[in-house]
Amino acid sequence: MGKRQKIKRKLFQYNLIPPHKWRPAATVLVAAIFGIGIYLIRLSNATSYLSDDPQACVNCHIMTPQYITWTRSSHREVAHCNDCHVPHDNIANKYFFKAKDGLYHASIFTLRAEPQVIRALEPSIQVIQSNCIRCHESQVTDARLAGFIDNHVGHRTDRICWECHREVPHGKVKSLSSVGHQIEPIKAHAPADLEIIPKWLKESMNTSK
Amino acid sequence: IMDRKTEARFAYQPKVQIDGIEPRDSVWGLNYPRQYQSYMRTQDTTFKSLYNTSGFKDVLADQPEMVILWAGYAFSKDYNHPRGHAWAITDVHNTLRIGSPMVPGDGPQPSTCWTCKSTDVPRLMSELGVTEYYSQKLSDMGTDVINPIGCADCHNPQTMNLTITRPALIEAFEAMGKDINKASHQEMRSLVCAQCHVEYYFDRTKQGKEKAAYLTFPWKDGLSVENIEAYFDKIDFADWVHPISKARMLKAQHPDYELYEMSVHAKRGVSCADCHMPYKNEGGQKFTDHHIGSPLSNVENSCFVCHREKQSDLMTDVYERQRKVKEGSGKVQKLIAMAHIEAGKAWELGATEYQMKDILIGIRHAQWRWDYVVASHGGAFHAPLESSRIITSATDIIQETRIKLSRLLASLGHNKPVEMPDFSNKAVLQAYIGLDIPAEKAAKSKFLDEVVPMWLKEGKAREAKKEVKTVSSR
Amino acid sequence: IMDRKTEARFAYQPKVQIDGIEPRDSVWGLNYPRQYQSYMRTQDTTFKSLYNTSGFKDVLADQPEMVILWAGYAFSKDYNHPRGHAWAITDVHNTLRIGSPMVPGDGPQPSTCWTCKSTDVPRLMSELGVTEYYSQKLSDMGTDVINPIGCADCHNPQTMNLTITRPALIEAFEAMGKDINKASHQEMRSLVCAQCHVEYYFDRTKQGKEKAAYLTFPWKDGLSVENIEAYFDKIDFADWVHPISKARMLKAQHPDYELYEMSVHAKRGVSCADCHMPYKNEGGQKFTDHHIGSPLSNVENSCFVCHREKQSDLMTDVYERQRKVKEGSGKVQKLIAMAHIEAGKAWELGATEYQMKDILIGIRHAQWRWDYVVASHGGAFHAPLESSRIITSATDIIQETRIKLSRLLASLGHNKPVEMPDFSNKAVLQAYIGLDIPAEKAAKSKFLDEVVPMWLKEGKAREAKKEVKTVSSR
Ligand code: HEC
Ligand code: HEC
Ligand code: HEC
Ligand code: HEC
Ligand code: HEC
Ligand code: HEC
Ligand code: HEC
Ligand code: HEC
Ligand code: HEC
Ligand code: HEC
Ligand code: HEC
Ligand code: HEC
Ligand code: HEC
Ligand code: HEC
Ligand SMILES: [Ca+2]
Ligand SMILES: [Ca+2]
Repeated sequence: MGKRQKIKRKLFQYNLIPPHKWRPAATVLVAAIFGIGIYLIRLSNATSYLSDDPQACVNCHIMTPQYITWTRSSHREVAHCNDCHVPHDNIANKYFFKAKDGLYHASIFTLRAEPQVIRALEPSIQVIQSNCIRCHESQVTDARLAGFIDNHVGHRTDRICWECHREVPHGKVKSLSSVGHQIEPIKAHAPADLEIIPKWLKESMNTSK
Repeated sequence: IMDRKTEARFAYQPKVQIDGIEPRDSVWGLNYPRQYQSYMRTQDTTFKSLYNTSGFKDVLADQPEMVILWAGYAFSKDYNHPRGHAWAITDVHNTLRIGSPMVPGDGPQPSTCWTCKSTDVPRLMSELGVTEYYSQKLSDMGTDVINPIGCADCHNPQTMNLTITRPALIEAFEAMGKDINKASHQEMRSLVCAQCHVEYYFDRTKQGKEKAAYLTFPWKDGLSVENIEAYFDKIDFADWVHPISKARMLKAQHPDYELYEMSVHAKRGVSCADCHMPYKNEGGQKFTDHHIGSPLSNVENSCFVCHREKQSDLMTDVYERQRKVKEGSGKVQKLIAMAHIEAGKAWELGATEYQMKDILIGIRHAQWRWDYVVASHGGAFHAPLESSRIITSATDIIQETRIKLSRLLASLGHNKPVEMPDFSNKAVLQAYIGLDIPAEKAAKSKFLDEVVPMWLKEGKAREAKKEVKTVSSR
Repeated sequence: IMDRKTEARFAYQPKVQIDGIEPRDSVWGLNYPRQYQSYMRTQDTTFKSLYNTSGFKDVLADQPEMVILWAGYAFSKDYNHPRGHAWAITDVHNTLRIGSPMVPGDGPQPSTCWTCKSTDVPRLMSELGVTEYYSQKLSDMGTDVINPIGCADCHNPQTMNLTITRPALIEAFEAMGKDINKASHQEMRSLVCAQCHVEYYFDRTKQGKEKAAYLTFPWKDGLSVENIEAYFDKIDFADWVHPISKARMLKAQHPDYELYEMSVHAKRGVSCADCHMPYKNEGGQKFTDHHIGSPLSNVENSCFVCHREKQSDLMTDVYERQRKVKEGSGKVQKLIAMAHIEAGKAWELGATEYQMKDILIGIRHAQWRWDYVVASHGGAFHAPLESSRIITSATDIIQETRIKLSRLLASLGHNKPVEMPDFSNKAVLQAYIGLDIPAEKAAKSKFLDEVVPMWLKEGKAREAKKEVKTVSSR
């Protein structure tokens, strides 16, 4: 796909390609960074960020509360993290926002500088809000549905959706300690040979006793 | 980063280390007190909804004609609404269906009966081997099976992942050409239940395993009621032969998973745990509520996740569907009971095997279909339309059969309704089919006084020897 | 500000002023071109779904046993799937059910038949008075009724508000002790349809109005199939007496609204228009799509408003429900046909009125219930569980009746299955019940060639005299 092109274009756009005379040094540096980078990438499963798999986000345990509240929510079958947290107006913007956001999260996380209570920040609030509307546009603007909900038209415009819909999708209580144990096998942490059937049973069935 | 990963996996502080297969929930509970405490609430038998209850309602007293349907089979002695998982062992001890085996090896039921009742089962299977486990008597394992359904049935003790501990489900997937290891986590949230809440039969013809009552789910040709009926017809299986009608009968046991799979909730990806084990908030902690029971005791946590209707509307949604299905199933069960007695009359008047052939197949199929719907206590809500469709077909089959019967009876000189016993009294009907319930109850009482306490005592003594390793606090 | 408000109310520029009752859509269309153009698309007959179609499928050819069910009643001659509203008049002209009335006053059907077919009806009712309108022959109004269902049936011409133009619905509400003026706008979005898509009968006993075939909806005691059955039993009403079985029969006509009211969609406040008239976007303008037809031709606009499933999943949702209901209704209609013929045999062999009494009631009730489900072409999806429940009860009743019949037949010396005609051929069955379809078709062809063109010509000439006032542009 044009993903690589897009990155290149971005790099140019922000003058990130070094001038000629610095190139040898830069190459070494870049190579070194690349090496460590690849290691880090593998370790942290960064490749998964390019996907829409919600498991990508749970690579950070810090996201666990959000992940498991989402898996217990009505949006589980219909909206993945990126459907809400990444802009969907155009593809370039989507990956740009993702890169920016991801880098920011990653740094904070590695530096252990995350706040005790994570909250959606202003730019991401806007992204989420516009995503709610993106999916629910027909519902919230449809005159025919106004009949169901008193004043929805008025109310939906002067504030953010989850001021009312507080349980969508993470619920009200969202600290790490609030959600206990996450037992869904997260691909990043699960052993490669993870199996649903316990070893003793497999053996017993194989020996067909 | 490495550091934080470990941190993620052990955000909690384990108190004990769980080795091998640990049947005792109380041990797991030391590590997971919230789940344990909520699971213990399955002891609570007070909840009542319109049709179901945790209170162990006597189904035969409620709908006595079932006694006729199951004449010659243990279900005619005793059949109750289920109650919470905590009662699984007690209820096996108590039921007249297992008789009163005073010594090991006694009694009508095989060891296989324990399969869905206890965390001791995986332990025993791993110790004895699966086939050997299936090859004994229920009474042989009295001291071995003492812990009701619990953590070890659904969880991997190391990772707490959901796991399948019952071979029958794995084999049923294999028979369908599927690999259960490929199940998603969301599917697992139903499949752990499908270990037990499914139709089954005992295969006594498995090659090289002829001594075993090998627990088998008849799913090879598909999960629909017609598929399974055809499967049983093909292998000419019968659970028993009905003493009155002489029909070769099938018993359907709780096909909860199979019927549920036909529903719109299943099609939309909803799992059993979504409704029966919703998320719960306690002291700011969220966890899976392990108090498995009727979701109607807990509409706010269960249905409200997806539905924003009034609680009373959701309750009546359930009740309406149940009422509409039960209207038909309640009717057809009386018709099938009549057919058995009419068939009995035909034999009495000298009907031939040849004349009875189609009639007996009709009785077999109609009762199978009726039972499929009724034995699934949740089915009338889980899959109302599929349930109703099955009941329509059962009604058609049994009435077609009764038309044949009335022609046959007329040709044998009996051209009028056959006299029926009083369908409204369980005791009368049990006497009618030749059961001596007072005698069975007396024996049971002796068994419960003398044998069961000994089983439990010996079992506990055996367990006390197994040490529990505590984890030193970091 | 005032200015802008007016602007808001008249964002469109009315081109003509609509006075009184204007039956011609083309006139309304000058003011509301989008709604008009989409409504004109109800002429399109190309859409086909799995069971339904806009293509006017011949139901009797498809399921010939219905010919037996309706023997002695006009439906045995001709019965089709509906098509778009634009065809309402044409289809009345074409159907064998109205015969071929060559002169005014001829033919079997009353003027009441027109009630649900034309915008000329409110006009005629206001001119003649309601009772007088109901008191003529269909053929008396041939030149008067020429515009199919249209704007004037549902809209107030001044405000464009939804309105009820048919007295039967208003009277039915009164009979139930309700006031239709209290209906919410959302309810109106179904009630405009309930003017026509409902079960009805012609009351010829209305005090002081004995000459009228007074259109009545039998809702007084409730909308359920049992309520209406009890209502008809109480007033001892019969649409006709079946010539073979001699049962006093009921005909159920399209109880779309009644069945729909039993559904989960209705309980959640969804209206007919939500699915059958979804919003549509054209050139940045949103408007109600007036191309009323199967929502399956338009899943994106209709179901997607509330459901975010794949289109194919929503289609199979509909088809699965229809299949499950039709499995039972398809079966039971054959059984009822057999019962008619078996009853005929019993009469032939000398059965007495007394012996036949319960049997005839059984046939009446079973066929009524079956028809209630089948005549509602949308019912199998609208209210699948209620439909299935009704089919179960019809199956039970008819089979119970056939058991009685087989005993009776045996007592009359006929103890074996009764010979049946070939149920797979419409023409054969129509001959079997004594219809001369070729003759009827020949007469119809003459009627369509000679009478109908004259009706339409005269009607158009009459209309041409009515002037259309244009509104001067501001
Ligand atoms: C349906 C839309 C939606 C989906 C899907 C969704 N989120 Fe959110 N997310 C929100 C909203 C709304 C907020 C803001 C909540 C608030 O401020 O109370 C939020 C907030 C957050 C926050 C900030 C902390 C907090 O709880 O306020 C994190 C972290 C987060 N989401 C992660 C995720 C992850 C990881 C996933 C996928 C597993 C996900 N989200 C899926 C809508 C969504
Ligand atoms: C490398 C670890 C890591 C990963 C992976 C990660 N996050 Fe975060 N995320 C964090 C940290 C740390 C914070 C807290 C930042 C703060 O509030 O200062 C955070 C905060 C957030 C917030 C709230 C702050 C804001 O930007 O509004 C949202 C929303 C969020 N993450 C969504 C996601 C989504 C969606 C994904 C997956 C695509 C994801 N995160 C993956 C570490 C991570
Ligand atoms: C002032 C409070 C408020 C705000 C702001 C608000 N809503 Fe709502 N919304 C409601 C209420 C109240 C309901 C009806 C109750 C319900 O069904 O949960 C509702 C219902 C809905 C529904 C239908 C829910 C269902 O159960 O079918 C959707 C979808 C929805 N809102 C989306 C949105 C979106 C998207 C936004 C932001 C643009 C928004 N709402 C803003 C109060 C609000
Ligand atoms: C190891 C077997 C087994 C497993 C696994 C199992 N069940 Fe059960 N379940 C039973 C038995 C046996 C009973 C009846 C106990 C009794 O009545 O003594 C029962 C009873 C129930 C009841 C009735 C409770 C009441 O109060 O009326 C519900 C509901 C139920 N189970 C749901 C589930 C769900 C949901 C799952 C999966 C999350 C599940 N079960 C897993 C065997 C099992
Ligand atoms: C495949 C799993 C499975 C097997 C094998 C099984 N059961 Fe059960 N049993 C269940 C489930 C699930 C329930 C809950 C039933 C319900 O919802 O009606 C149950 C309920 C019961 C109950 C309590 C309800 C009642 O009817 O009183 C008893 C007692 C019982 N079983 C005895 C037995 C006996 C005896 C056998 C052997 C013949 C047996 N079970 C074999 C799964 C099983
Ligand atoms: C009938 C099956 C079943 C039994 C028995 C069972 N669990 Fe669970 N357990 C589940 C399911 C299903 C989940 C939800 C998994 C998910 O959503 O990821 C779960 C989740 C959990 C979790 C993860 C945290 C949470 O709350 O979601 C813990 C810890 C746990 N159970 C402990 C226990 C303990 C301790 C016992 C015994 C007292 C037990 N379980 C008995 C099925 C069971
Ligand atoms: C995890 C989500 C989820 C949960 C929990 C849930 N439902 Fe549903 N329910 C759905 C979906 C999805 C549909 C299908 C309708 C649709 O496609 O919008 C549905 C459909 C229904 C219907 C209409 C289907 C029918 O048979 O007529 C009823 C009634 C219903 N639910 C009641 C309940 C009740 C009662 C509960 C709690 C015991 C419940 N639901 C729990 C998601 C859920
Ligand atoms: C959409 C919600 C929902 C889902 C999903 C669901 N159930 Fe149920 N279940 C119910 C409701 C509601 C009842 C009826 C409870 C009542 O009548 O009190 C019920 C009843 C039952 C009962 C009978 C309980 C009793 O007391 O007799 C059993 C057993 C059961 N369900 C097991 C299951 C199993 C196993 C699955 C998955 C295969 C499942 N359920 C999936 C909502 C659900
Ligand atoms: C004045 C009476 C009348 C009203 C009002 C009316 N209908 Fe009809 N409808 C009919 C008749 C008559 C037909 C059959 C026409 C034919 O087949 O010739 C029909 C046909 C239909 C069809 C079948 C179309 C096809 O292509 O197969 C649908 C769907 C339908 N109507 C829905 C509705 C809905 C929805 C409403 C309300 C918004 C409504 N109708 C209002 C009388 C009416
Ligand atoms: C209460 C309203 C109403 C009355 C009165 C009524 N119809 Fe209809 N008619 C309808 C509706 C609605 C349809 C669409 C039927 C469907 O969905 O099957 C229809 C369809 C038809 C059709 C087209 C379908 C077919 O069967 O060929 C004809 C022709 C027809 N009606 C003739 C008549 C005749 C003749 C009478 C008088 C005996 C009559 N109608 C009385 C409402 C009515
Ligand atoms: C079978 C009933 C029916 C017929 C016939 C009908 N309409 Fe409508 N009409 C409706 C309904 C229902 C609505 C939606 C009302 C709402 O949602 O507020 C509507 C809405 C409208 C609106 C309001 C704007 C909009 O698009 O929602 C206009 C204008 C309109 N119709 C014009 C017409 C014209 C012109 C005709 C004739 C060509 C016509 N209608 C025929 C039922 C009908
Ligand atoms: C205006 C909203 C709306 C529209 C339009 C709508 N639905 Fe629904 N549908 C619902 C609601 C609400 C439920 C009930 C489930 C619930 O409570 O969440 C439901 C339930 C269902 C169910 C489950 C009920 C059952 O019988 O099993 C199916 C299937 C379904 N809808 C299909 C459709 C299809 C197909 C269409 C289009 C032809 C459609 N719906 C149009 C709102 C709607
Ligand atoms: C990717 C699309 C998507 C996004 C983004 C999204 N939703 Fe939804 N939402 C859905 C779908 C699909 C449903 C289920 C509706 C149905 O069953 O028809 C739903 C259901 C809902 C409901 C009703 C069910 C409930 O849980 O109460 C509400 C309210 C709602 N959404 C609000 C929001 C809000 C607020 C946001 C933003 C934070 C949001 N949605 C973002 C697709 C989305
Ligand atoms: C939830 C969506 C929904 C609602 C609400 C709804 N319908 Fe339907 N209707 C359907 C679907 C889907 C079909 C099946 C179409 C098919 O099979 O092609 C249908 C079929 C029909 C048909 C038969 C069309 C044909 O071609 O034979 C008629 C007539 C009809 N509906 C009238 C109504 C009336 C009147 C109402 C209100 C009382 C109503 N519908 C409400 C979805 C709906
Ligand atoms: Ca069985
Ligand atoms: Ca009628």
